[in-house]
Amino acid sequence: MIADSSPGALSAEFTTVVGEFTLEVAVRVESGELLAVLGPNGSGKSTLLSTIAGLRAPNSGFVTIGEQQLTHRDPAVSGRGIQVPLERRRVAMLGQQPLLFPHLSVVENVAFGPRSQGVTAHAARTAAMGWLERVELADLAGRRPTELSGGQQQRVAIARALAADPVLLLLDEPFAALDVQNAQSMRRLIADRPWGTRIPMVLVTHDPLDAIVLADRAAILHDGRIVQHGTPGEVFGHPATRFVAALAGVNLVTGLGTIDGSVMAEGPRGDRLLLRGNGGGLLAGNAASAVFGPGSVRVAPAGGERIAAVDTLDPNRWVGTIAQLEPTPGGVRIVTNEHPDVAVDVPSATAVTLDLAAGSHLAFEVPASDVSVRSIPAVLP
Amino acid sequence: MIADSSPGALSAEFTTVVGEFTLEVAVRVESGELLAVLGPNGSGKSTLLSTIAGLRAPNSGFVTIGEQQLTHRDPAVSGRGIQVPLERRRVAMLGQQPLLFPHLSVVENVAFGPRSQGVTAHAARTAAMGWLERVELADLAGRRPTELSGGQQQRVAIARALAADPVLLLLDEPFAALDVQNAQSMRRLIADRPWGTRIPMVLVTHDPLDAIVLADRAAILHDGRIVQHGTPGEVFGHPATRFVAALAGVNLVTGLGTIDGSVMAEGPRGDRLLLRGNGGGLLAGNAASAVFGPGSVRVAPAGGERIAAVDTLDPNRWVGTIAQLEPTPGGVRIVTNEHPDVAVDVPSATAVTLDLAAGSHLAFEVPASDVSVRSIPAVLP
Amino acid sequence: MTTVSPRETHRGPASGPAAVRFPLWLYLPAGIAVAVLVLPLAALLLRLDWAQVPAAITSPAAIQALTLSLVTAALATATCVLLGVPLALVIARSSRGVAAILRTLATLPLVLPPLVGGIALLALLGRSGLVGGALSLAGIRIPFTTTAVVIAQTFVALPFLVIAVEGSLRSVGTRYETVSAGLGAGRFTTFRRVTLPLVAPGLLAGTVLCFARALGEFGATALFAGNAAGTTRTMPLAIYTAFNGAGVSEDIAIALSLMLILVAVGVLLLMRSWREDAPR
Amino acid sequence: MTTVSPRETHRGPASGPAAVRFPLWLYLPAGIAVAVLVLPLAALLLRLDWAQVPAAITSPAAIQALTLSLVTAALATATCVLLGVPLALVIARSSRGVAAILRTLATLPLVLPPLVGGIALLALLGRSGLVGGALSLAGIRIPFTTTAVVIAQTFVALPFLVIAVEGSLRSVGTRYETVSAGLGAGRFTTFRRVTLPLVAPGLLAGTVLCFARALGEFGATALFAGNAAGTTRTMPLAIYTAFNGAGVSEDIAIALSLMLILVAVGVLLLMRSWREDAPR
Amino acid sequence: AAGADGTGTDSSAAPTETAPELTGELTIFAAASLGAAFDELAAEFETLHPEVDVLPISYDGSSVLATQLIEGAHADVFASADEKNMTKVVDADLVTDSPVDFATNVLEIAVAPENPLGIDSLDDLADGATTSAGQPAIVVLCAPEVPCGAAARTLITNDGIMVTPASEEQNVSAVLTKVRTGEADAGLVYVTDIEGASGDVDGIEIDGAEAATNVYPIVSLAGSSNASASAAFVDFVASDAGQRVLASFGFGAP
Ligand SMILES: Nc1ncnc2c1ncn2[C@@H]1O[C@H](COP(=O)(O)OP(=O)(O)OP(=O)(O)O)[C@@H](O)[C@H]1O
Ligand SMILES: Nc1ncnc2c1ncn2[C@@H]1O[C@H](COP(=O)(O)OP(=O)(O)OP(=O)(O)O)[C@@H](O)[C@H]1O
Ligand SMILES: [Mg+2]
Ligand SMILES: [Mg+2]
Repeated sequence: MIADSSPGALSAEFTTVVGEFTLEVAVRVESGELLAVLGPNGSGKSTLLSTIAGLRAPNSGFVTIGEQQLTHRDPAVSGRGIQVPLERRRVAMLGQQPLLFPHLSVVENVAFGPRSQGVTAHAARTAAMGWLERVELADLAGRRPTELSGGQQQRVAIARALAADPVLLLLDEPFAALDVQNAQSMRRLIADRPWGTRIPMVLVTHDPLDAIVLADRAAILHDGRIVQHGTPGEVFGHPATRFVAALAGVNLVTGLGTIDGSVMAEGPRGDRLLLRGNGGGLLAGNAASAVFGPGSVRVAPAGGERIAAVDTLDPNRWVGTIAQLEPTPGGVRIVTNEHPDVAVDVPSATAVTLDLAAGSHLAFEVPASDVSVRSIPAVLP
Repeated sequence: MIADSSPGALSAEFTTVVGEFTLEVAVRVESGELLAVLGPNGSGKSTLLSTIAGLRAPNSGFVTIGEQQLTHRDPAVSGRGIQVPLERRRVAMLGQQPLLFPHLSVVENVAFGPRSQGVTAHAARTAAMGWLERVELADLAGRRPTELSGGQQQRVAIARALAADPVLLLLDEPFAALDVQNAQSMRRLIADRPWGTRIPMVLVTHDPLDAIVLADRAAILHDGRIVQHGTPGEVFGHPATRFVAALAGVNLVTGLGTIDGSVMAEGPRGDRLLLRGNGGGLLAGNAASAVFGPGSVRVAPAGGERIAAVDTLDPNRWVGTIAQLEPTPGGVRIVTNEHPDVAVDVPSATAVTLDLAAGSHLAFEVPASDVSVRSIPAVLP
Repeated sequence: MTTVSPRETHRGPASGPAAVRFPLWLYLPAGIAVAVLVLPLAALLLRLDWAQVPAAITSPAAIQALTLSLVTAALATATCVLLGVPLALVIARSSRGVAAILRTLATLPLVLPPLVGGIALLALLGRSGLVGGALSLAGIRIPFTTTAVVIAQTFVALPFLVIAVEGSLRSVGTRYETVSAGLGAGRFTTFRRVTLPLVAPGLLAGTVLCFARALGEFGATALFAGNAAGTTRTMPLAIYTAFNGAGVSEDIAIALSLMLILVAVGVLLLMRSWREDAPR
Repeated sequence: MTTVSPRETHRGPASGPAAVRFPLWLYLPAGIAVAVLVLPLAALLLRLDWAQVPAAITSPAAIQALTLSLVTAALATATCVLLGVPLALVIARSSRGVAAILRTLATLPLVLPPLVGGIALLALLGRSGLVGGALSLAGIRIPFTTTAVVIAQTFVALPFLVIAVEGSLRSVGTRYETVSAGLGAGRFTTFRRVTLPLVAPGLLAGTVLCFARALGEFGATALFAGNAAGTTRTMPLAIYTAFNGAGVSEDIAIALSLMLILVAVGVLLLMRSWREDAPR
Repeated sequence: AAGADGTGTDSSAAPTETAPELTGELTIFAAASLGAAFDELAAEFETLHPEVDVLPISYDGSSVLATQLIEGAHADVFASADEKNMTKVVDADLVTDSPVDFATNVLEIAVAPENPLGIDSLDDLADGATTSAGQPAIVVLCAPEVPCGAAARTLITNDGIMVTPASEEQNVSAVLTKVRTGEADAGLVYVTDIEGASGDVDGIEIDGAEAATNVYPIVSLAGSSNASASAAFVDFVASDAGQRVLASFGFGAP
């Protein structure tokens, strides 16, 4: 038995086949590091976590924590390899549903892990109360899980997971079923990391902002493979593909570099868009991209001054007619006929003031400071 | 039996007591009109809909559609009044869970209402296919509900509700359990109103943007009473109370009117804020309020030029240090030490560019066009 | 903190979802339970003089009794479904107190020694019985007819159906029924097109138990329906007769039992889809 | 489109949640079901010569039989729980095919006429039986002992426990067990602290049915355990003896049945919290 | 059919011995211990009266049959294994004539084939006695409430011994089963049961067994729809021919 206070990094490299789906990944997460995994539905995020957690055995590959092999399977060898059973793995996994034991009180739930590992009832309870204080729920210790809100339940679930002293923390969309307020408080908890920085963590999320705010690194999973990987800033500041751009909720405009270091793009109807911003290394005439958030765009009524966009090649300004209006959780999203790939978000108050409707004619402006431009390498997915 | 093509307006006025909670409301919704009902958890939104739907009998009051009494109860009269049974009400109610019949296919689910009302199997199926086309799910007609995503299920549920030819449509947070994409497509469906404009509709939601984009009128429920009521523009453009402002996700800054028609407010540390904008009727020295969205504020690094805010009474500009950073579904929310009541949202790309952290010193600016100012009536809740 | 040393690992499963495993020693009591259920039957078969079996089970009397058993058990099961589903619905939708009382009433025939059940049925429907008196004036005689067999089987099997269906109704709840009513479906349409299909698994389980119990019913039948070949001599009575009869060996009784068991297994396996829908 | 005319309205309920109503005419079959369950017992009570009751139920023999019944039924129920819960777990966690076979085996004693069950138990545990032969060489005799009564009751009551608990295990699923293992709980800890508490309602229901069946068991007991006062004469055997007795009237048998029923109702109502947790 | 039977009955009053006019069906309730014998009696009766169809006989415990008759079971003839249950039926006004005793039965000791323990008298079964094999015999008796049990007590009392049975069985078959399966070393059953066990058990005669002779009464029932045939059957059972059949199964004469 190895006993130390820092179990070590997660290192996993495996292939898992589920039905017709194949997941083939290699990840490494250091102690104290949080890796955010993003990807569309069905891309294999949950399969990734299940394999690491030991709920599912891979077809080949390994999972190790520090020096310790949790799973090892070599299809060339006829034996079945190593598959440490769940109860010996000490891998904490938290899904969308808190799954608190309904027959136990909150504090009994949290004390469950220590108790199961042989700690005395008193010590387990004391430890549990400590964890409940860290998640700010000590005053609800005596309640039944059904008497808590969904957000409180999820906080208790994380306290329970951590009280079991895991060597690895896996979080599978822990915010997805929570309302905005509760999701907020869970995010704050994960950002604070009351469990210290001893263990590697993996967070599956649909929301790139979770990655930006909470994670040290982000990996984008698509169809069972990691397609982009880096710090959240790298990944979302300069999405390599339209898919990541869409995921990041930013506009990725591709076009050609101009002499003055702008990116010149063209809409489907021939309306041009000239974008200037941070970054560089653009070569005139070469493929280049510009990235900016839909919320960075300022909107004003275009009034009567209808000007053909092609004529006024003012950088970072354009006009358009509203093709579609969609409510978004943070405002209304405008899509224009001229540039259907460029989404513009306006806050609700502005939307009311502007009296937006399909067909409205608007002027748009995005500050150069909010745009990031770069040249595009020759081959891209 | 009255048979016409427009059953008429919903008119309801009742008191319902549930345990220690009392709901006391009066609402009227015209044919084709959509009333959005907003309010915090436990404010009585679901109780309101249940009483109208007939799932719950009020203690007193009535519910009518056009000429038709659905519920009538006068506590002074010892009899039990009128309570039309559910199956005769023809009130379609859609909750967070689609509750599709698991043993029936999608098209059988949608055909259930017409079939139950005596339409032939063939005609019911044809009608059901028509509705499925309107919700763009005709190609999934033969599937079982479990084979659909949550969003698709909810669309089928609305098709099923509408296929039953209801006299009233009640929607209780139909988006709450959906992911962003599915919620979006449901919103578009409700906005399109493929069922025409014949019947009154009530939509319970937590999201003021639903009210702004989808509703003709909005009512704010608080503790069993309607505290504000009007067009969504009125209600959210000029929230009467801080509660509604918080709900609308806008900043409500209260202070005193100045001679030049601005609102002068003061933070807890004495930092002043001068806001100018649309609206008016301000009297110098009288209570006044300004409203603007957290997303309307532009953010820039304040750099070294640290200027005491009190000294630079530039309207609509201020500086502050970050007290707290919270991820929001649409970006990162900044709260400053100087004006903790004023939230500022920045999009993710900007957040990455600015390299935000607690303690960062920032300059803020909100365009006057995005601010609405008004004087405050003497008494307010 | 402890981590796992290699010696503690074990040979894992093939790739795929790892099953949650229960303590392995639970296989011991589980095995004993299977033994308790199966060994007596196995011992019976071992003791059997197989030479007698073909004649015993192909005798017209045996086939007559088996046919009667299957017909009456099927009728009793149908009756139980027709009566028991509504009762289960009433119990499931009643207030706690009423439900507890009705549920206890529904459990009573289980406690009753079958003989007493027979006496009770005679007390009700016999010639001098509560209702039977009036019936016999009207020229209707129930005891000692095939009808009586069905009634006796219904009496002892009904609790199984009620309890299984009630549990299923409770776990389904009333949400879908509310939706159905909201779509304009009348009460019967809701019952037929929503409630019944949703409780189908519980109903099937209850039907299986009910049929098994009706098929095995002996005590109440013997007293209330009598033991007349072709009319009331069901398989269990034929077995009893064979066993009690002077001059015949126990083997015929056992051979007949074997026949009954095989038919029952066949029927139960036919209804095998039972519960397959439920999660594992 | 149609709206509702006033004449179609009805007097509504008092304020409060409107119950989903089922077709009212279902009260008719439900009422018949209650009648089927209750009327025979009522007829029995009406027929009873109440003058004989006090003497019958206070006789030392009756009290001895009742005590023996309660003790053996409780022991059999405990045995069923100890053996049946693990078997239910194995069935619930087995693959479809294995589960179907085990479930069918568990249902068999229901089909078996109790008399045949008794013969089967003798074939297994009797002095010349499969296992009994070896036991008797070791000086252990099972028939004619209270142990035999408990074994006979266990044999007939075990299916009830297994079927109820298995259903409950399936509906709970394995999610909580996975969570427990993830928290480091060993298999037995998971079983004891998670699985068992979660299936408590089903376990209670199964225990109630099991106890009721054990209490009413007659046929297998009579044959396998015999009928010796104080050792193997349980209440159902006492009732049967009274009924068959020369010189005594049927009334004593009925009075004893009444006593058994009252005790059973008492026990069932004591376990009344049964299923109260489930949604209405 | 009933009318036809009625006319048949009327016209058959005068002729005696052969009574070829007997027709119709005959339903018989008989005690379980009469099983094999009554099947043969019925067959012979049908040969004598080809127009009469004896339906399959219902055999059960006498008390069960008596209860069923009182509750309205239809039968033409009732043959009881004891007088007690016959009295119940008579008291219920279900008979026309008085019952006729048609057979007797006495107890024997049933032991395993070849009598391995060498039991040869009741004394070997007494408390404290050891058999020639050196161990006490396990004894089962019928419960004292049922006829075979009452008879067994009488013989034991007469013998002046005490016997503590391992079990007081509900009926003879149960006693027989216990001996046959080897559960019990000895049991007191009727001699006819031993005859019927076809070698599975041996019988040991008991001295003074006649002191507890069991008498079988038979009666023609009042509700009979075929009174002449049922009377004829009762007569046939009591006749010499009937008695020969009964004797062949071990029954004694009344
Ligand atoms: N039991 C199964 N049988 C067959 N295919 C399966 C099974 N479970 C999952 N899959 C497939 O495996 C793929 C990966 O599923 P997984 O649940 O890992 O995706 P995910 O990224 O977690 O998706 P989500 O965002 O919806 O949670 C999907 O294509 C899915 O269809
Ligand atoms: N069965 C009940 N017994 C007692 N009080 C109840 C019951 N159901 C609801 N309440 C109370 O009634 C009030 C209104 O509940 P309601 O469900 O209408 O609120 P809501 O506005 O729909 O809330 P939410 O946003 O959470 O859906 C709450 O204070 C709640 O506590
Ligand atoms: Mg997933
Ligand atoms: Mg609600």
